[in-house]
Amino acid sequence: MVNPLYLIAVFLAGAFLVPFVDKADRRISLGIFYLALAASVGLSLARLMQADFTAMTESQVFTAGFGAPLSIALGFGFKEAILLSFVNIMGLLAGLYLAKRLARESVQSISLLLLLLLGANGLILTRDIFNGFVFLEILSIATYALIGLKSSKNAMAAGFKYMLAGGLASSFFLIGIAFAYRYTGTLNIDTWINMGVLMSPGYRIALYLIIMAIVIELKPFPANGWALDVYQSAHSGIAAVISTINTGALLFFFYKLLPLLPAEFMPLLAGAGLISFFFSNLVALRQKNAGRLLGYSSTAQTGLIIFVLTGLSGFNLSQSSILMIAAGLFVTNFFAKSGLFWLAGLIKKETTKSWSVLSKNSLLLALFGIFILALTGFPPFPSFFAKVELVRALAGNGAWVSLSALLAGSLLEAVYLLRWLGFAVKKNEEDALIETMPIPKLVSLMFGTVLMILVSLLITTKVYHLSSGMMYPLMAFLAFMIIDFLPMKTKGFIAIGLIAYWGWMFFWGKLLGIGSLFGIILIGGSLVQIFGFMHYKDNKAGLFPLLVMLIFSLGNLLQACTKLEFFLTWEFMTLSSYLLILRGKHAQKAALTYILFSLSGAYLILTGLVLSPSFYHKIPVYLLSDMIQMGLPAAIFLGIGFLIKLGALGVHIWLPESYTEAEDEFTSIMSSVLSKAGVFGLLIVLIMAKDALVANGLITGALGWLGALTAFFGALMAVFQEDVKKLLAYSSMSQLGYIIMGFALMSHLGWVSGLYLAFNHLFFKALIFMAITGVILRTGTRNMYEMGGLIKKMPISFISVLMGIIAVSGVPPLSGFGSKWFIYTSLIEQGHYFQAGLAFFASAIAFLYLYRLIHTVFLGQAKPAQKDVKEAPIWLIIPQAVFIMVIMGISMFPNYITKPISSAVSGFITKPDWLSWTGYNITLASPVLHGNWNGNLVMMVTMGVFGIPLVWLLLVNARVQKVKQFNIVFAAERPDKPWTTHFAHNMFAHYKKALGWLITPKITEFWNNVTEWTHSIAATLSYIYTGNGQTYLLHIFMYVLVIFIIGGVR
Amino acid sequence: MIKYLLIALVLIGMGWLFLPLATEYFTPTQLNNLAANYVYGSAADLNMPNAVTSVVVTYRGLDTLGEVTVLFLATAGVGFFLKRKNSIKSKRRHGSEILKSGADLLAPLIILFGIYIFTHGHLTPGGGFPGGVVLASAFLLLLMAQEHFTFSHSVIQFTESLSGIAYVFIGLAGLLLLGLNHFLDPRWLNLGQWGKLFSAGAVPLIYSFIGLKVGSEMSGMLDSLQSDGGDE
Amino acid sequence: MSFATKLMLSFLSLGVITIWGLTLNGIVAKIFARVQGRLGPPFWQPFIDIIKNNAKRTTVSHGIMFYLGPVFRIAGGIGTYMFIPAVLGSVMFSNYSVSGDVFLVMYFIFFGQLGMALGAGEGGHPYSAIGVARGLAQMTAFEVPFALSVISLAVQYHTLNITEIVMAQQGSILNWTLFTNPLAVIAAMIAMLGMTMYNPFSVVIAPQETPIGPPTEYSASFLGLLATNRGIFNAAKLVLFMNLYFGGATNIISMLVKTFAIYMFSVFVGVAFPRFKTEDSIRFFLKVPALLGALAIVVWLI
Amino acid sequence: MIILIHGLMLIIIGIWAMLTRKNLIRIIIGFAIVDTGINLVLVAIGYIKGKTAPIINDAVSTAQGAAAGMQAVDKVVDPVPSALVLTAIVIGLAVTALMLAYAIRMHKTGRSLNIDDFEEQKW
Amino acid sequence: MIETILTIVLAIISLMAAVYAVLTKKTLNAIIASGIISLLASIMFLLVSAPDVAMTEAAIGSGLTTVVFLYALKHIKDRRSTHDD
Repeated sequence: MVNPLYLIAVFLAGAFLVPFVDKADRRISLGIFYLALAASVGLSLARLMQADFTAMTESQVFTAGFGAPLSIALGFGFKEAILLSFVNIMGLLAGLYLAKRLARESVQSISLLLLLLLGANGLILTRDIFNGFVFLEILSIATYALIGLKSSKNAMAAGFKYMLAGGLASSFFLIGIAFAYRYTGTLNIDTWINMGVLMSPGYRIALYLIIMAIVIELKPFPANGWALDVYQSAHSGIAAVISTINTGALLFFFYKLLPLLPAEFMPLLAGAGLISFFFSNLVALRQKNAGRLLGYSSTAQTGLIIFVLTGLSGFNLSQSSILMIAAGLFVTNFFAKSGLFWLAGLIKKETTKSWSVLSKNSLLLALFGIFILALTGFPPFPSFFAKVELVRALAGNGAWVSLSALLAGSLLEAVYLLRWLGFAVKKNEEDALIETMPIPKLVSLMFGTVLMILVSLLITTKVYHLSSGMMYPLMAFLAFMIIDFLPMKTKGFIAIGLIAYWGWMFFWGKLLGIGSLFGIILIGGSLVQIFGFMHYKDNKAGLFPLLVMLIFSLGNLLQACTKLEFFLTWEFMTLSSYLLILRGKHAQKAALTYILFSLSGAYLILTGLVLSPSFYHKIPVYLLSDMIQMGLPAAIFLGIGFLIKLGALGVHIWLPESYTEAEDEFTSIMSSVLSKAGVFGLLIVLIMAKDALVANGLITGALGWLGALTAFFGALMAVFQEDVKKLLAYSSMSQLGYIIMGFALMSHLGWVSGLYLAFNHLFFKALIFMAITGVILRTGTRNMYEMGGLIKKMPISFISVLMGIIAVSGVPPLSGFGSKWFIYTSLIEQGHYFQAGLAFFASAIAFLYLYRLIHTVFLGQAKPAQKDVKEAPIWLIIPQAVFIMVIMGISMFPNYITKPISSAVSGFITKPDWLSWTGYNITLASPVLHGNWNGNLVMMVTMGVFGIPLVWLLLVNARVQKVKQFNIVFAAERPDKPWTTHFAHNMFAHYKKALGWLITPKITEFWNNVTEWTHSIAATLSYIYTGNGQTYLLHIFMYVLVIFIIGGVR
Repeated sequence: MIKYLLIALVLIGMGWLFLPLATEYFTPTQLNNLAANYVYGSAADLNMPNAVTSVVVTYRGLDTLGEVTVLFLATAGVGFFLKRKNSIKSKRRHGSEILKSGADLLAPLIILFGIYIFTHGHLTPGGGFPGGVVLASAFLLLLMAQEHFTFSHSVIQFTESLSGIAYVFIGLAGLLLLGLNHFLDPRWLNLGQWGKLFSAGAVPLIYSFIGLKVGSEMSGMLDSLQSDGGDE
Repeated sequence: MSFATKLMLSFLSLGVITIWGLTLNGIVAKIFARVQGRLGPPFWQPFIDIIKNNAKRTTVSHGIMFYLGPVFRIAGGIGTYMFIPAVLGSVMFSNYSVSGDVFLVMYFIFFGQLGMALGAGEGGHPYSAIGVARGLAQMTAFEVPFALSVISLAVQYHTLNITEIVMAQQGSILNWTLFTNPLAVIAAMIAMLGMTMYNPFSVVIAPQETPIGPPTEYSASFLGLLATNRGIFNAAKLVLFMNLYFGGATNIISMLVKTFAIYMFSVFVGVAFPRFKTEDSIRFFLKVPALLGALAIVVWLI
Repeated sequence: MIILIHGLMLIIIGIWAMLTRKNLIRIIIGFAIVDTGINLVLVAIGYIKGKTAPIINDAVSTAQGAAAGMQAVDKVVDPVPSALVLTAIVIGLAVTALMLAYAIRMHKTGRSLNIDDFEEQKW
Repeated sequence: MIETILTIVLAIISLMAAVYAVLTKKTLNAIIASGIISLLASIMFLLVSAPDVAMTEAAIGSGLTTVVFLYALKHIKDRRSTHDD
């Protein structure tokens, strides 16, 4: 066994030696410094490699040749070894980061850094409370001194405040130790633990003082003003050390002391941790200074870990799984936070907004993104798994208050972190390139990042045993990152080939029932649309990795067998789609809204998954769904989560914005494919909660009305849009409303209609979006009134849109009518007459926006600005052609799609006898409703009645004379300005007069108010941080006393 | 106003928090188990009359190592703050003639006394820390008395570094010579005769290095403090 | 029955309805003229117009969609008719109604309108777009009472199949929907006023009344097709209403009489009322008739 | 007992100074007083009435080793608090010195010793 | 008995010194008062049979700490006189 004392000796000898040899040359002292750091890393890793980790006591080392209570014992077990490896590696990286600074500073700084590490190492190793105090002091004093590395007034003030707080904490600690010794007669933690908890009030106060001292050192809200100042003004290298090494050592010490405490302390500490987590994140919302923001985030994370360590003890959870959760959170924060501090030091920008300089440096931007996403808790980073497990523990034990605080806090955290990411992505012309990039700093950053990713992957595969298939999205992402330098078309074909192969190998013929349907939608639908991206000449860096990751995760939704796999994949999907939206030129705000709603949805889904019965089987989720039935609460959580993804009314705010601002080709995928993931989820929930939902009825009723209202308001809002993408976005929302309506019926016909519409929506919406993408590409605008008369320039796009709108509106003979027919008949059949009425109204309104779409863009007067517009590139035409063919096909031969859907649905709800197919005729002969639809015959008749007049016209009208654009008579003159004669802007003004009152943005207002209120609460709360050191002291005292009184420790 | 009210409340609250500690107090009549073991072991195992020293240097030697480190840290910190580059010596006031000659006379005596204190730490009260401070006080005296007294930084640093390293190595010697659990075990040297200067194993050696280290650290700290912080 | 026979019979049926539709238009024009104190054209005037228009040799086109607009229009008219069984029990007049139910008809009505709107749109004349915008807006509104009324029928008759609806109304005049479900009929008839675009809901065609706009853009055989369609389309809608609300027809005579009567209803209302603004007509449709339609459903639920 | 209470009172007085004085040096003095108080408390805890210092006299110790230890156990006070206090005193000095160094630097950069003048970072 | 009385007297003096240190206007006096507190404390340590602690407290607590305080004060005074206003 590696003796931990070597670690101590290495640091000490290094620290003592350095000032001495420095007389000769600074290079020697730096050499010793790095040697010591490397040795410490080696020692801790060597310990980690040893396999003799057995019981706790057996990995203890004593000093002075005496046994435990007499001498000081050091524990160097598995936990210590891991933590020390991290801490010492971080020490090395921090030393590297500070290399330049240390070469310039006086020699003491080198010793100080070594001793800081000594303190941290000792604090982690020691099993003696007073020895812990000594190492704590070493750690703190070294930190205090190193804060002085930056000699600005603010850094000084911050350091002093830190000293006051730290000094106070050590005073509490010492008093506590004194009395604890008085009651127990020992200082050894293990002996002490074995003694059990004494019942004397004095003893409890002593324990309370000890634990509060550590808690204060861990910077809990609101007694942490001093810490924030330090994070804000200390040298970024030191701030990184404080937030990683110091916090890590203290947390571990805190963890060591926990067994000493009486059980009543636990909820107190847990509450304190959770409050710290939630409120730090809340106050951080309005923080503009990057360093301080990181400080808030740091304290929040620490609070959460405190909560995990203490709050879960009451539940039926093994100690190791609690530790695993804490470790997951810690490790992520450890690397990501240090990375962020280092980045801050590298780019030297104070406000978060000015981080837009990163947009010019893709490497740093990528690192920044990784850190932010890791902190937010996205897979594959350990914090993701930790949060999943945490939610599982909380929800599984009905700790609803804690759970909501946790999730709300996480959401707030996501707000400010991702907003920051948005700032960084935003291109700002004024920003200069970051020129000076010291190699050591960069090396630390890179190495830290690589390490974080490695650790993440290690945890993902070793601890959570995820099948390799589940990591395909990530692998695909990395693979495409590597080949990202290739030209677009090459990458595109590789992507198509890869996905096609993957689909063929893993999905074709292997999926059953609804799985195969969604396989076609999710994989097939996106496969075709990849062509659309290939028209770009420039090498759109980062696009394909994310796109491929998205498609793989969509496919994996169908492969997921366990709850964890499902949620992991779901988060991969959310993540990649968020980043893809963020690629849009002005998409920062929209992407933020998107990810916030998505995350809220994801949290609800997670909660719902926890509540639902476990599905640890080796069969994909969708197949299992019929075998397992979940209760209503789980179904409600899951349902709301998926409805957010669908953009149902009330939570639709993200939808128009992000659809509009995302890159045009991607909007097409979002609308046609990505939204179907939500459809898939919703359907799964309905299947799995079928029994409960059918028994209740109220919920599905409400769901149906929600769908109807979504359909209606979506359509109505689409009518009044000037922005073509926004119009289509609202149209998508409306269409999804119909799907919800169909599903809510909980009948065979209803689900068939929902699924059928899902299919149709994929084809026609992708078709329209692809065509419109071409239009936007060529015209350079999204405002419809700036276009006009494009039919002559872009005839193929026109045909696509024409086909599309006929299909969307439900006009026979195209397949859109089929979906309308299914919806209405299923609604009426189930007696939802008024929903059917509202749906009818909505689909009538659809004509308004569809006409507007095609008229203002393609018809009417052409604009001179678009005189030289060409047809869309072939790459955009290819998917359109495919989709047109598909639409024509399923319109002519609807059986090929309706029958499989029906048989898939009949796996869950038996097909009623009265629904039958004869030839291409679908007959409905239910006792309450008869009806039929023969798509094939309708097509034939329509072609006939269309063909005959056409032939006639061609015969009698042989010599038709083409006329120019302005050959019309308007107000008794020939117009010559297209914009006066193109009726486009505010086209439905009269409609607005009649029904505009319905779309006053009440919901948007509501969400704005929520945002505003949160921000003003944050502002009010932040006023406790007056900046005065004495006030902070007062806070600490009050914090200690208030918890004392609330907890009734006496 | 509210602030003062709060402060008053905090003070009362702290008193209230401490109250049980005082009221529950009773003077014990017997040593607890651990202390008894220490006192017994001091004589039986370590051959050391001063039980406090045996606790400080041997049983809880790691604490003391840490303590020395803390002091080193403080010195380094103070030096780091106050002796930035291009520090200029501030003018010191002349010490009076009496002080000068007194200092010249006393300083060696004081140093000798200091050495006595830390070498006899295992026998009598005192030890490395007071001894070191006494050494530093001689230095202080010289500093005050003589205008141009500059104690060589190299000497201070040399002593400081070397004694520190020596301390660590003595500790390691225990580890290497006696085994895994014997860091800072003084028994690798002969325990010697009861009550003699060279007894109790390496304890006098350790305490001497502690004394030297504390003395040089304190001197260094005083030196940094008296020098002007160096204006930028 | 062979495909060819059916085709022949459908052509015959179409011929009958075309002639009847054009005649009705002629009669109505005459009535309007008389009410307004004019002599008016003869009732065969539409026929003359059509022949004349088709005989013209020159015309202008603004582009392919402009060209196809009238084709869409008349295809919509013919198609609508083709999907409705005009006379119960008659093979000839059953057309291709097996293709679908009443929803198919309701949606196919849009086919022609949409195509026409697109064709007119390509003409580049702002008034066509304005007219379309108004027409569509008004359409969304009158569809609501109409749809509710049809749903009410579905509740009442348990079917969406037109033939079945007609059959359910046989036996006595009291079995007509007009008497069994008067609320639905009122709602639907008001909706029909909007559909036919006579007063008070004629603001849609207002842009066409000035001597510019689509009618002047379209000339010759285009106009001929449009005029033919006016006959067919009107008649088709009348037949639909007859089937749904007035007991249908068991023979061709009753079909002619009933459609004439229904047409006259809208004409007389049109003559008697002034014109609504678009937003007013929207509000109107969404208030009284929609409420009546809803009531019709509620009544049948109870 | 008296020393224990005295120590606790000193701690509270020190806290009072830390919370009310505006001058940095005075705050540090408050801190030093708290330290002294803690030391008193610690030593008081180790005291056993009527016992001597934990130094085994020559008188008892002529017999080597174990016997002397056995006898001494009943006669001396607890050496552990003393050992702890030794450490605490040194650490207290270290912290005080560093605080003072901070104060000096702050006075240099901020031209003030008033803690209220160092409130630039807040919220 | 005599020890108890002595302890009480010392304690009272020490508390008075502490209050004085808090309340006095002059920083120098406060420093000296705190030195006195330490000195009194070291006497008390002697009274409770802790000579090691007493020596250390006398040397470090009351001696060195006070010196360090005084140096710091001198620094600040120097600066005031040079830079001041």
